[in-house]
Order: sequence, then C-alpha cells, then structure tokens
Amino acid sequence: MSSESVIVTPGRRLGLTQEYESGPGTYVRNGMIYSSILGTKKIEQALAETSDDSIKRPMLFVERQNTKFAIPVIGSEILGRVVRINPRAASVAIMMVDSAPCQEDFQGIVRVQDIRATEKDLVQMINSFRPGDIIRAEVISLGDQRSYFLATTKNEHGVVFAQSEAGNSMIPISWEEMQDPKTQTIEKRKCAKPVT
Amino acid sequence: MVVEIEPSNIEREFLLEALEKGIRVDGRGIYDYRTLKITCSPTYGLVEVQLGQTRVLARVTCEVTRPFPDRPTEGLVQFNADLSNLAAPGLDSSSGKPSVQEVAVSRMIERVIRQSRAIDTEALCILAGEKVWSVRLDLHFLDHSGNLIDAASIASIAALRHFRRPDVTIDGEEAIIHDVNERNPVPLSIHHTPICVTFGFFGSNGDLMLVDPNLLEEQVQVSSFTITLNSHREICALSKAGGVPLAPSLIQRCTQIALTKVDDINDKIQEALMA
Amino acid sequence: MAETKVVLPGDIIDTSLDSDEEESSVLRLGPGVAQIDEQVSAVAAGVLHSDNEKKQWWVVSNKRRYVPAEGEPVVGVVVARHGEGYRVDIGSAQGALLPLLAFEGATKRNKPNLAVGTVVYARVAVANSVMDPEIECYNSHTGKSEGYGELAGGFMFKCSLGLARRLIDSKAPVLNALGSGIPFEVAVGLNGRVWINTEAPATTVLIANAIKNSEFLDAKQCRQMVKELLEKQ
Amino acid sequence: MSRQELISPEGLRVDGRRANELRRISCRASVLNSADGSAYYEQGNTKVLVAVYGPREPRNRSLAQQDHATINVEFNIAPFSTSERRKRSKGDKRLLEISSFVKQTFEGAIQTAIYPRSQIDIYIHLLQHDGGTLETCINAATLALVDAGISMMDYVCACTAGFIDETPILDLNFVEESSIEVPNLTVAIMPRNGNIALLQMESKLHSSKLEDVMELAVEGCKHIHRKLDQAVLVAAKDLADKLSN
Amino acid sequence: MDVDMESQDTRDIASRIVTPGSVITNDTAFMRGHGTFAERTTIYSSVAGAVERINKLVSVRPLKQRYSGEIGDIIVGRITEVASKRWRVDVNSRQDGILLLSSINLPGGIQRRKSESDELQMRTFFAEGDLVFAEVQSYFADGALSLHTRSLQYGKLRNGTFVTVFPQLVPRSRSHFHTLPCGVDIVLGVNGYIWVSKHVPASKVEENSELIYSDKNEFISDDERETIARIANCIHLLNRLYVKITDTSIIFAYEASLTHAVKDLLTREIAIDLAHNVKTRLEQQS
Amino acid sequence: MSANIFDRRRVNGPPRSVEPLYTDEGDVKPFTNGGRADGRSLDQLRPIFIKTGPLAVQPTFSPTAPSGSAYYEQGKIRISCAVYGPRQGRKSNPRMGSFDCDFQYAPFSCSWKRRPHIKGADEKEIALILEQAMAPAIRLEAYPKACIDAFVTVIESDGKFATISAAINCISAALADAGIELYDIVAACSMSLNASQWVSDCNQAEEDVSQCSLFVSRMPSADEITYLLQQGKTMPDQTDRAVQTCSNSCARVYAVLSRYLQASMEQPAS
Amino acid sequence: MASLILSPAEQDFIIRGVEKGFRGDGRGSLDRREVTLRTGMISQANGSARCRIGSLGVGTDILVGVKAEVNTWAAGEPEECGTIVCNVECSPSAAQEFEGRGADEINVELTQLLDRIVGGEQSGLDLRKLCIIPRQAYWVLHIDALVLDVKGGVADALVWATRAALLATKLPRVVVESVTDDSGVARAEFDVVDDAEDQMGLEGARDLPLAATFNQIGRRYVVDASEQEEAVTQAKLTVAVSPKMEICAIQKGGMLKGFAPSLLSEITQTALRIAKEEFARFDALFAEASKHNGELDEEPSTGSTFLEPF
Repeated sequence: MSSESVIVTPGRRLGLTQEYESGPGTYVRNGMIYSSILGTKKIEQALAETSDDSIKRPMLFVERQNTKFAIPVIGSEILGRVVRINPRAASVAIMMVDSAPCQEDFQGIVRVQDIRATEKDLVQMINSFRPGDIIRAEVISLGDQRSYFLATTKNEHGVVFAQSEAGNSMIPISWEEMQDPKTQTIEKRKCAKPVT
Repeated sequence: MVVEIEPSNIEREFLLEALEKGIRVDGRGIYDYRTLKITCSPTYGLVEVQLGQTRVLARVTCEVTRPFPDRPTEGLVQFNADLSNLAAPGLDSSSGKPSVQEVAVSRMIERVIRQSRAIDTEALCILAGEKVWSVRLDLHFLDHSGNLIDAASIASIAALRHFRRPDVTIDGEEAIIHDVNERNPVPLSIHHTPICVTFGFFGSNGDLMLVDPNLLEEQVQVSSFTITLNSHREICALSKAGGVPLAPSLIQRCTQIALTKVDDINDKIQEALMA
Repeated sequence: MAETKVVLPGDIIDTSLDSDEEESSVLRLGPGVAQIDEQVSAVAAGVLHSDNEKKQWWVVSNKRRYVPAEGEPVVGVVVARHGEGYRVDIGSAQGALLPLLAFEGATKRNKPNLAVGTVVYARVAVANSVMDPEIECYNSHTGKSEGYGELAGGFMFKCSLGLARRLIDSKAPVLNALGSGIPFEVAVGLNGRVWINTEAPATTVLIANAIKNSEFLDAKQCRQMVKELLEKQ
Repeated sequence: MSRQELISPEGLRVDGRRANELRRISCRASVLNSADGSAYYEQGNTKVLVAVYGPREPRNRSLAQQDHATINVEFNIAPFSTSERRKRSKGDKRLLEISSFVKQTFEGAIQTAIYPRSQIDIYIHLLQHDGGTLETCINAATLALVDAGISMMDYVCACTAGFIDETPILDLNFVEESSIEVPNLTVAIMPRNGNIALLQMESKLHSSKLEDVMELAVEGCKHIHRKLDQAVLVAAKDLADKLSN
Repeated sequence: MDVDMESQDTRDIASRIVTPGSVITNDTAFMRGHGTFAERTTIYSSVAGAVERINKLVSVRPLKQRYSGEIGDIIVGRITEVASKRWRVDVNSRQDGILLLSSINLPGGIQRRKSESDELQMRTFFAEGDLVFAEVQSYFADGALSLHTRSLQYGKLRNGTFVTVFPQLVPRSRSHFHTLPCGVDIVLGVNGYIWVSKHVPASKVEENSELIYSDKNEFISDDERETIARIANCIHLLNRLYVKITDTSIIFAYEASLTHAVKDLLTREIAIDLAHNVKTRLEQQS
Repeated sequence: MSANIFDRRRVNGPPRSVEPLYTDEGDVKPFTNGGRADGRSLDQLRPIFIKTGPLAVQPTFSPTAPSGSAYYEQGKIRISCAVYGPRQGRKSNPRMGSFDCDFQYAPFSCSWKRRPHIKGADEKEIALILEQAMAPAIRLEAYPKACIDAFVTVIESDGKFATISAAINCISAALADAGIELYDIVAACSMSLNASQWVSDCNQAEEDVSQCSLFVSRMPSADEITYLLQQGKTMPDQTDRAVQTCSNSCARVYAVLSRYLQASMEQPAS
Repeated sequence: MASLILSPAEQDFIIRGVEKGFRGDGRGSLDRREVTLRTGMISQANGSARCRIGSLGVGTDILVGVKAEVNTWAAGEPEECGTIVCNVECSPSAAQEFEGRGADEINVELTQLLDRIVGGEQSGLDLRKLCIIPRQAYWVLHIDALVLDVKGGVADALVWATRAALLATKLPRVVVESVTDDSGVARAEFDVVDDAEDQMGLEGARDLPLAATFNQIGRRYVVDASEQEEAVTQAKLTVAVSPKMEICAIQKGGMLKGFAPSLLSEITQTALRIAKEEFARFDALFAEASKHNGELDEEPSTGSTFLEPF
C-alpha cells in the first residue's frame, strides 16, 4: 500500500492499533491512533527482513516539513557553547539538539568525570574546555533541577570549534591539542574526532 | 550578589582583647568620636558630613504643594534615605525592597526629625488648605565605615538649619513667591536640634561600652543603642533593637555620656554654619 | 634609577635603549605594559619602572582591587567550607579555592580543619582568566610550608595594594624602623592585607597605625614618624 | 488632641483606666494546627495572631547560616484591623521596621546556636489595631515560640509607657499613642534578670523623666510575664497529664 | 516568680513542669542536658516542659517540638530533592535528612557496588515525593541526619496511607514496625510520620528484590481499605487528643472504634470518648 | 507617612486632574423586540477569521522569533497570540513539562470601565483560566523539564466572555502552528442569558444587559469539556441547556479552525 | 497545597480508593468534613466570621472581615446601588511558599472566585439598598478574607466564611434629609448614626449562596477534597448554589484534565441535591455561633486540647 499524504490536525483519528504502529506525531487513546501535531499523515511499511518471526505492522506517523524546535532527551546528541568552567564541571548552553535548533538555549553541564572515557582522574577541566568553545556532546541524564548532564566520552564528541587566547580559531592537531595557525601557540582541548 | 565579608576571627578576638584593656583598634579613646568634619556648600541646604571614613551627604529642597485635607495648615516634610552599594559592597539596593539597614536608618531619622517635631510644620503653611511648603530631605550615603545613624542625624540637622526657602508674601487669596535674588530667602523655623549618639556594646553580656563604633566594631558588637537628645536635654528618641539584652543601669549611664557628646556636636554644627 | 615617570593608559613607551644591538634583544614587559601592534604602550596608570640590563618594563600602580597572579603571597579569610576545599576571600573578584590537602604534610587521614573566619597566609597557585583562583598553604614543589598556613592571634588590617608591595620589600623603611624599636611578627599579603602580632595590644595598634600612616611618606619621614610614635608610648 | 482630654481631672484615662493600669490581657496557645507553635493574644482591643514554624529546612538554602538558625519574621496588618480600612503593601517601611524589630529582639532571646543551618519563621497577623502594635507582637510571638518548644534564654515581654501631665502612664492605647505630645516608649525585657532586650521611644521626653517612665514600663512587662507564664504553665501541665501513662 | 521559689530545693527536681527562664537547680553537682542552659552555677530551663533526670544529668522534655533525631531512630521520611549521589529527605526535623546513594540496597539483592549508571538513574530508586522507611545512621558535620535503608524491611513504602502526628507521642521502642491483628502493617516513625498499609509478608520482598523500589500497589480489597482507613483515623484522633501512640494504644483504639462507622471516628464527641476509653485501658494495663 | 507615599520612580502628577470626556456612541439597544442589534440569529456566531504565523520572521528559524503564532478575529474581537517553546522552564519537572500563559488587554482594547481595585487582576485571572483551559489538550509528558509559553494580546475586545473564548481558539491555532504535540484542538464559545433566552457569542453591549454569561471550551475528539465558567444566576436546567448549545457551537468553531489549519499546510504561508 | 507531592503509591491508593467509594478518612464521596464556625471576633469590623473545615481541628481555616465604608459617587459608577469589593490574602502560615509575593497568584484566583460568587447581584444581596443617595453617596462593602491554613477545599471554606460574615454584618443606620441651601436649591444630605444599638443587617443576606467544589479523581468525583486528594485531582468544579436552588456561579479549575459533558451535568445535579443539607448545616452552625459572639473566655485557655475552636 502506497503512503498517501493527507494533511491532518491534532486530534484527528488516523487508524487502529491493531493495524498500525503509532509513530512520531501521533498518540494512542483506547486502541485508536490520533494525530498529535499539524502535518501530513505518512505510513511507513515495515521492512520485511527486519521483522523476524513476529509480523510487524506498518508505522503511522505525522510529519511536519519545517521541523520546529527540539528539546534534549537522554541519548540525543547536542551542540553547545561552553559558558563557564570550574575544576569540577563546565556549564554549557545547548543550542542544537540533533539537527534541530532549540528555541532558547538549554542549560547543560559536563562533569569532569564525563569528559573522557579513560583516565578520568587525570582529566583537568582547564585542559579540556575553555569558555567560548563549541562542543558536541551526548545527553546522559536529565540531571538536576537546572541542567542536563552531558558527556563527551565518545571520540566524535568534544570541542569542535575553539579560539586561541589571541582570538584566532584553532585547528585540532591531536585528540587533546589544538593549534592557533597564526601564532602557532598550542592549547589543550578535548577535541572531537571530525565526523565524515 | 555581593555579600558582606564577616570580619575574621583574629580581628574579633584582637578587638575584644584590646577593648578589655581599654584600647580601640583605631587608637581612639573609649568615649571619643572619630574626627567630625561638616562642610556646608554655597548652595543652601547641601551639607556633607564626614565622620572618620563615613561620609553622608544631606540635601534639603522644597516645593509648593497642596496640604493633606486633614492637616490643612501644616506643611509636609519628606525623607528619603538612599543607601546603595555605592557606600559599601554588601549593601545591595538592586533588589526591590529596601535593605534592613536602609529601613532602620531612614525610619530612625524620620522619627528623630518628625516625631520629635524638630521642624515647625505650621510655619510652612502658605495658604491654609491650599498651598504649603513641602520640604524634602535626601540623604546620600557616600561611604559606609560604621555608625551611619549619627552621621546621618548630624547631616540632616545641619542641612535643615543651613537651608533657606524662598520668601513669600500673601495678599488676600494670592501668594507671591519671591525669587531668591529678589528677596533674601528665609531659614526654616526649627524648634530644636536632635542629635543621635550611638553606643556599641561588647562582651558576652554587653558590659564593655564604647561610643561611635566604626565598621569593624559594628560588625563585632553584641548590641547597640542609639539615644537622641537635643540641646534642651530632652530625649527625642531611643532605639535599642536586638543584640544581647542590656542592664537598665547602662541605659542611664549612656544618657549621661550622650548629654555631653550632644553639646559639643551642636557646637561643631554651629561653627560649621557660621563658616 | 631615573626620576619617576608617570604614565597613563595609552601612553607610548619609548623602549629604545641607549645600548645599540636592539633588534636582537627581546623586551620583557611586566604588569601594566603591553605590546599593541608594533608599539609598546602602558595599559595602566602608574609609575613606569624599567631595568635596562634585563630590558624590562613595568608599571607600578596603586590599585584597590586585587588581581591574583601566580606565586604571590596573600592573606585571606576562610568564608566557607565545601567538599573539595575551603572558599577563601582574598579580596579578588572571585573567592579563591584552598584545597583541603594544600597544607604541609596534609593527608586524607589528617588534614588541618579550619573554622570559617580563620585567617590564612597562602600563595596563589592557580590564577587564570577562566577559573576561580586557587591558593595553597605550602610550596607544592618542596611540600614545605615555608611560613604559609593559618595565622593565629595578632591582628589583620587592610591597606592599599601599592603599600603592600612596598612593605614586602625586605628594606621597607617603616618595618625596619619599627623593628629596630619593638619586636613584632608581620605577614604581608600582596592583596593589601597585613597581619601583625606583638605581645601587647597597645603596640599592635601602634604598629598598625604606623604602617597605615607610612602610605605617603618617604623613608626619612617614616623613621621620623615611627620615632615620635615610639616616644609617645 | 490636647492633654486635658487624655487624662480626666479624676486621673482617669480615655478608656477609664488609671495611669498605671494595663489593659485586659487574654491569650491562648496552639490556635493553629499546622504551625509548630502558634498563639492568639489580646491586649485591650489590640489582637494579634502568631504562627511559628521551625526550626526547619531553610526555604532558600543559600541563606542558611553555618553556625546558627536564621530567624525570619513576616508581619502583616489585616485590612480590616484599623478603624478605616487600609490595605498596606508588603514593601511598607513601617511593616518592615516592626518585623525587623521583632526579628532582632528574638535573635537575642532564642538559642539559635543549637539549631544550625535551619530557619525559624515567625508569621504575625495584626487582626485588630488599638495601639501598642510592637508590644503585642512581641508578647504574642514569645508565647508562640514557647508553644513551638523552641529553646529560649527567657521570655521576652514588652510593654509601652508614656508621660502625660507630669505622670507616667502605662500601656498606651491608640488615642494616646497617636497624640504627638505623648512620648511613646516601648520596652521589652527578659524578666529573669530584668535586662532590656528592646527599647524604642518617640517624641520628646525630658532626660530626667526617663527613669520613672522606664520603671513603669518594666513593671508592666513583669506583670505581662506573669500572665504569659501562667498561660504556659497551665498548657504544659495539661499536656503533661495527657502524656503521663 | 512562684515557680522559681518552689524550684529552689533540688530534692524533687524530676517530673516538675518548668517554663523558659525558670531555675531548675543551683546545685552544681548536676549536669545540664537538652532544654536547659547554665548561667554561672545555676541551671535554667530553656523550654516549657517536664524536668527529667538521669542520675546527675538534668534535661527538660518539651511537650511539643519538632523531631530531633538520635542515632538508631527508625523514621519515615519523604524525598524532597534528588541531588548528586544523595537524596534530601524531609524528616520533620530542623533540617532535611540525607540518604546517600551508597547507603541504600541496590536492586540485584546482594550488596552490589554502585556504578556510574546508578548515579544517573537515581530517580528509579527514589524520586521526589516518595516515602522512605529508614534508620538514622549518623550525624553529618553540620548536624544533618544521615539515613540508611540497608535492610530488607526498610525502603520504599507502598500499599497504604500516610499520617503525621506529634513526634513526642511516638516513644522510642524496640520495634517500630508492627503487623496488627486486623491485618494491617504500621510503621511508627519516631519523627511523627506514620505509615499505615495492607499487610504484605516480608518473604514476598525477599523473593523478589526488584519490589524494593516498585511504585505499584498490591491489590487492596474493600475490607482492607476500610481497616486501613479505620486505623488511620484512630491514629489521627489519638494524636489530636494527645495520647501516646504505640501498637497497643492503636489496637485499643481500633477495638473500641469498631462500634462506630469509620467516618464518624473523627467527630469530636466520639473521638474524645474513644481517647478516654484508650487511656483508661492503658492505665489498667500498667 | 509621606516617606512611604513618596514614589521613587515616577514624577508624581498634579494633585488634581480632570477625567477625559468619552464620546459615547449613542447607546444601541442590544435586543430590540427579540432580534439582535447586528441582525444575527440568537445562536449565530460572529464571522471568524484566522491566520497563523503572522509573527514568524523569514527564514522561519530565529532564536527570538516565536515557534508559533496566530491572529484571530471574531466580529470586532481582535486577538494575537505568540507561542514560545519548548524551552528551558523556570520550574523544571522531570516528569512533565509546564504550560504558562500571559494575557493582556492592549490599553485601548476594552470599552468597559475597569473596576479600579482589581486593576490587572482580571488579566491575571484570565491568564490562569486560559492555562487551565488549554493545558488538558497539550501532551506535556512529551516535554519533560521544558516549558511552553503562550503570550496573548487583545487588540480589541467585544464582550468579556466572548473575548476569553476567542483567546482560547487563538491559542489553539498558535499551538498547532508551533507544532506542539496536542491531544486535540480546543474550541471555545460563549453565551449570555437574556430574558430567559440564551444568546450565543454576545458582544459587549449584549453581555452588559444579560443577567448571566458563561463560556465552554471543548476538545471534540475526546468529547471533553476543558473549561466551564458561569457568572450570574440561572436555573439549573438553563445551565445544562447552555452547556449543550455551547458544545454544539464549539463543534462549529472547531470545524472552522481545522479547515483553516489544513489549508495553511497545503500552501505554506508565503 | 501545590507544594505537596505524593508518591506514586499514595496517589494510586487514593485514586483507587475514591473509585471504590472509600476515601482516606472513610468518608463517602459526598461527605463534608467537620465544619466549625465563629462570628463577631473582630469588633472593629461591621461583620466578621471564622470558618474551619476539617476534622478534630485540622483543616482549612479562614477569617473574614467585612467593613462598610461610605463612598462619594463618581461619574461612571453605578448610579443607584452600592458595591462589594472582595480581597483574599493567603497567609504564609498556610504554606511557606506564600511568603513575600509568593501568594499573589492564588490570591488573585481566590479573590476573583469570591468576587464572582458574592461580588454582584447574583449574590442575592440587594445592592440597591446599599445606595444612600443616588449619584451622590453609597456604601462599599469590603470583604477581606485571610486564609490562615490550607488543608483542601479553600474555595468552599471561603464562601462559607463569607456568608457567615455577611449574615453577621450590621450597617449603621443612615438618616437622609433634604436641605435647601441659601441659593434655594434642595440637596439631599445624610449622616451616619453612630449608635451600636441602632444598626440593621444586610438586605437579602439570607439568599447568599454556598459553594461546593467537586474534585475529579480517577473516574469519580468527591466533595470537600482533603489536601492529599487535591494533590491527585485532575480537574475540579466549584458550583455556588443559592437557597432558592439557583446556580450563582460555576468555575472549573485544575490543569490536568477536562470533564466529560455527562459528568458535568451529573455534578450540577448533585450540587443542587446536596445544597439542601448544606444550607441546613450552615444555618445550625451559624445560629450556634451567633449565640456566644466569639468572645474569649477570661481564663487564658491553652494548647492542651486542640479541639478548642479557636
């Protein structure tokens, strides 16, 4: 069955749970799948091979072409700016969640033990981040009252953009060093492995 | 934001140890005031008082307004004390409600001047029920190194006595307010000149007493007491709130000491105004 | 040294030396002096000092607010205790951190326990623009206390940073003059706090006042002033 | 308001009291159920209700004191309390002043050192106003604090006194205290040693008279102390009986 | 004051009612305990209450006060905040108690070491609002109580309802967890927090340690609900009438109450009547 | 005394002032012999106009731009609403997000005299009403720790209850435009009781003369009434009847809303 | 109140209980807790009352004072009737978060609710009787409520207390005579008779409504919810009913859910059904209260027995 496109408003009945999985942009109320956002109704056929023995139902979801603002959830990858640091943690203003921008910055912190996977006790905050750095990180917990907890333990996580004392943007030369092309000064950072 | 730094333990201990021996950290005698400097500016009603490091600027202005219906023949006296972190960090004026000190000081001055009716408000009446003078006293604290109240009271009285308001003549229902250079402005009529004298008390039950505590002493003192007297030896206000309770006898003793202090402060004000 | 030259921020400083081989030499710029483009100019108001041999330039200015610099001795007051260390007020913009173990011979088991309000003599260990300063009560290299640590008894008072710098100099006239007259202990923090201790409060007060007064006096006047004070006593 | 009207030739005051007579006092503890301690206190026509909470976790932990309890006083005047209705804003300086007086007074009386890092809240409601606000607030608060079982060096008892026609008078009512001729002296004492915890005075009084007026006020305080102590004792005895067995 | 006069003789110090500031004794032989303070040689009371005396130690027990903890107390608390590696717990005391992540039993039964992941998912053990049955382990430097739940009977509370009473009414005793004959479990926290719940055999939890942190209630039948409500009301009325609250007094109240409908227990007359009834029975007993 | 009447911020105005003269448009009798002044039938609503995204700047993303917005007209009523979020909330709740609403009348918007003593209070309360009417429709559990804010400005109001219900419809549209997850669109409608006759969607003049006004907001798909407010006296059966009729009118409003929203998607707003 | 967070287990226990008709304290879903009423404790007010809803002295506790003042008529104000002004303040003694400005929001909510119920004609009070001289002077009734303690069902207690206070309110008599001033124009003048004996009650106070709040919990609803029950309430509906069995106001509250229409009408029906006994109960209590007019007995009584009314 081809996925026809119908525009639906929130609260519109889309189908039954016996027939469909409910996907993003939908919710289920007593056995019925409803749309939860304004958008186009899509149906995605379950891929044959993935469904081993249990027969998989096609997924019903509602899609919005101009994706709106996102919020961080556990596991999502974020892009943020380091606001201030102290020996124990760096506070980060989360600007992007996955590919979607945030309406306003969310507060996050990277605790010193979450900066890298190995030799945690040797990590020095000052040698990992500086205020103003742009970092890529992963949300590991909803954290405390204020901030989300972030981690840069993965290789592809860490500083993606930083400026030197002199104010020139630096280029990573190792996974823990960056260099100012002009002044040749080398500063320590926990760099992110460039994603190709 | 900025929090006041409590004095260190050794400062406390030393201060007390010295005081036991009758010595004050700034070398003063127990019942000595710090050097009092009163400077009157050429503009009427603008006086700066300097009590050691503490500096207070008092400004008196006046305008014509309509009296309160229930008091048609009385002029108004308004007070406004401005205690910002200009004077000292720790005092934060940014938050909406006034700080404790600000309330304390401004209410104290208000009590001293208004409740004791130092100013003759009837004399401020121009046309009963229609026009009266509204005198306004602004206090600006420039530097806080202890004993704001005494400095403020001295500044207020000096400023009020130094102030001149434009002269007025009435014919019938008409009031003519004369320009200052057309007719000499006239001073306010002041009944009496109340002056605050503040005492600091130290030791577990406050038996060590001293006059005019400075900032460090204020922070260390266990109790304080302000007595306000005028030249007629009348008490115009008493204020002792908080701190360890004091023996009644102390109060009497303070009164005696204050009487002498008030006299020479009044003299100082006098000569400052003469100058 | 030549007559004192007062510079204001922005003043271009003539770094041309009487010595000729200039380009080879490297200039050393101290506090209050910076290289802007090709020129050297003052960034703080104060008295310009220079040392031609070492090719050094620096400006001595009398600030009120202390800006911590690594290695400087300071006198601080413990304002709070956290899990990782003490928060110490050293008069800088941010309170400094004093790690629990930054004392001579301190171990996890036995470490000094400082009450809030205690006065400590310490040296600045970490000072950078992005983090709160850190101080330590021992020399982390030697592990020896070198006179740092808690200051018990005595009296502490504040003075201008300029005066503090002059006092730290071993041949500070006031201290010498006083020292010749009366025995006393003194610890000077470059953050403008001086701690002194004598056997009698009276003398302590006297010394404190003497030091405060010496702010604007030259060596000769100092001795005079001290002399009078001592006589009064 | 002139003196004649304040004291009749027979030496009686506007409300028929003698010069050295207190107004009728009645009080009652534990009037609110969710407060740790509470008290309702009447002195003449002035009526106050006080609720005490704590010592409890500070509302805002950053304000917690390392070595002693913080005392927080909120004073509120019910709009219907005064003869002509008036609604006061929370920022009113007089309210703030009264609450800071009460706060300071009890900081001296409560053994705050044994409750570190905690907070004691004193919420005061003036339900009816007929003079002597500060004195009634302090007396009521004392009762409420005792009811909350908070350790104190002693009761704090307050009383006002004035001076009319060369005679000191006790416990001013609204009419008396609002006449500006009458000096208005409020004293709070610790009855055990008679030390003065709070002393406030407004308008003029000759220094030679101070002693007499204060003595009278202190007498008033002592009397109030007996009242409060009696109330507390009855309450305590009663609870004790209940608990016995 | 009269109180002081009579108090001068130190013979019958104990079980006297004193008020703040009144003299307890001038006898220097005595040591000052809670609720008192000394000035020179004299010991004064700082609260209103009954004087107690354990040989030379005199103290005054206030008749109404917030809970002040002692090590070993069995208490019920409510989680107020999930902080890093610790929970803050409201224990009706002068400051929140602390429950360290390290002092709870982690699921997986055997005392397993806590791991990074535990720190990140602390809410799965206790979240804000949860009620916890715990024991006071020690004091922190700042005087806060440190709690622990390292025993199978401790942990999260389910299947019932929560009652608060005056801490003074709950005497410290051997056991604070009782299974009443009427098939209801009660936890009498000495901090005045009481948990009344359907009886669940302890074995059930032992079998399945996951249950320690479950939020699911067992099935509760109507009768059980009624009994729970009845017990809760009994405790409430005992509290309001200031009768000591022990398993015995509760059982007495329960038995006496059976003649009334549950909802009527809280009407004044019946309440007074029941309370009186309980007291007399308690007196007979002793 | 004067110390605390003195105002630090403002220059105090003259002690006496004269109130401006209002030109009262000759008082139109709202109900002349049964009919309505504007010729509507008793259960007829005023024409509705909606537009979403008027406040969105192009390109659609900008940190300051609201995530969704709507402009709503119903007769003379004109309301605009901007929705911000999901964004970091002040009171963060790890279980679910929060929805806050701010409501204000533009100074020139209301024809009635505001009772001075509750100045602003009515605005605060309406904000609360809007929150309580909308929150049941928002899937807050989908936004842990975050908060969603709606800012409503009444440019012109005509009938208090009508305005509130219009505001609800406006917020619904704005939320949908913001792509916030909703259970359903909330539609609201007001009524007033006049001479024991219920009249739908009354304007100010009509509300003023009626002894009772009421409004209902409803989520059709779940057939749930998210808010009900009645001011004034009725006989019980009257209330029931009113709720009935209102629900029906809500259905009509709902139809208009969803038809517009669908259309707005078909040709994305240029 | 809002501050109270329950554990999931507690919530489940309450919800299931309610659905089965068992409430925490054994009440049926329509039972109200013990109500205590006192009047006339504020002698300086024209009328005052204190109402506590809760068993054995634990409960929501509200003090209401009514003050009547003469206002001079100004253009734009209603010409021949007086006005009623409501104002509710929550004391921090009810909940710590009410400190400072903390209570502002709930104050507004309650003030508006009270205003909606007793603020106008719908209250049954005859506002025209509050007019002294048309277009010249009228009475303003200031109703000031002070919420001292909150243990669920504030709205109900508020209305109960207000009704009692208004019933107890006495207005001084006003004599109006017309005087002709020298220019020969007749003007009406009035003066207020200052005599405690010569006072009269409010017209139509007997018609004042009572309110009942219905809290939807699970699939059922309860009257007079306790603090814990309010913590799990999804939605609530406050219905004010007059003795004449008219509905004076309805207001929905609660963030989480709405009502099914069927439930809604059921609730309004119930409200009317229970109104009868509510009024009966109120009148009994009020009569009782007006007997001993709130004067404290001489002997300072004590915290010993918490049952003592106040």
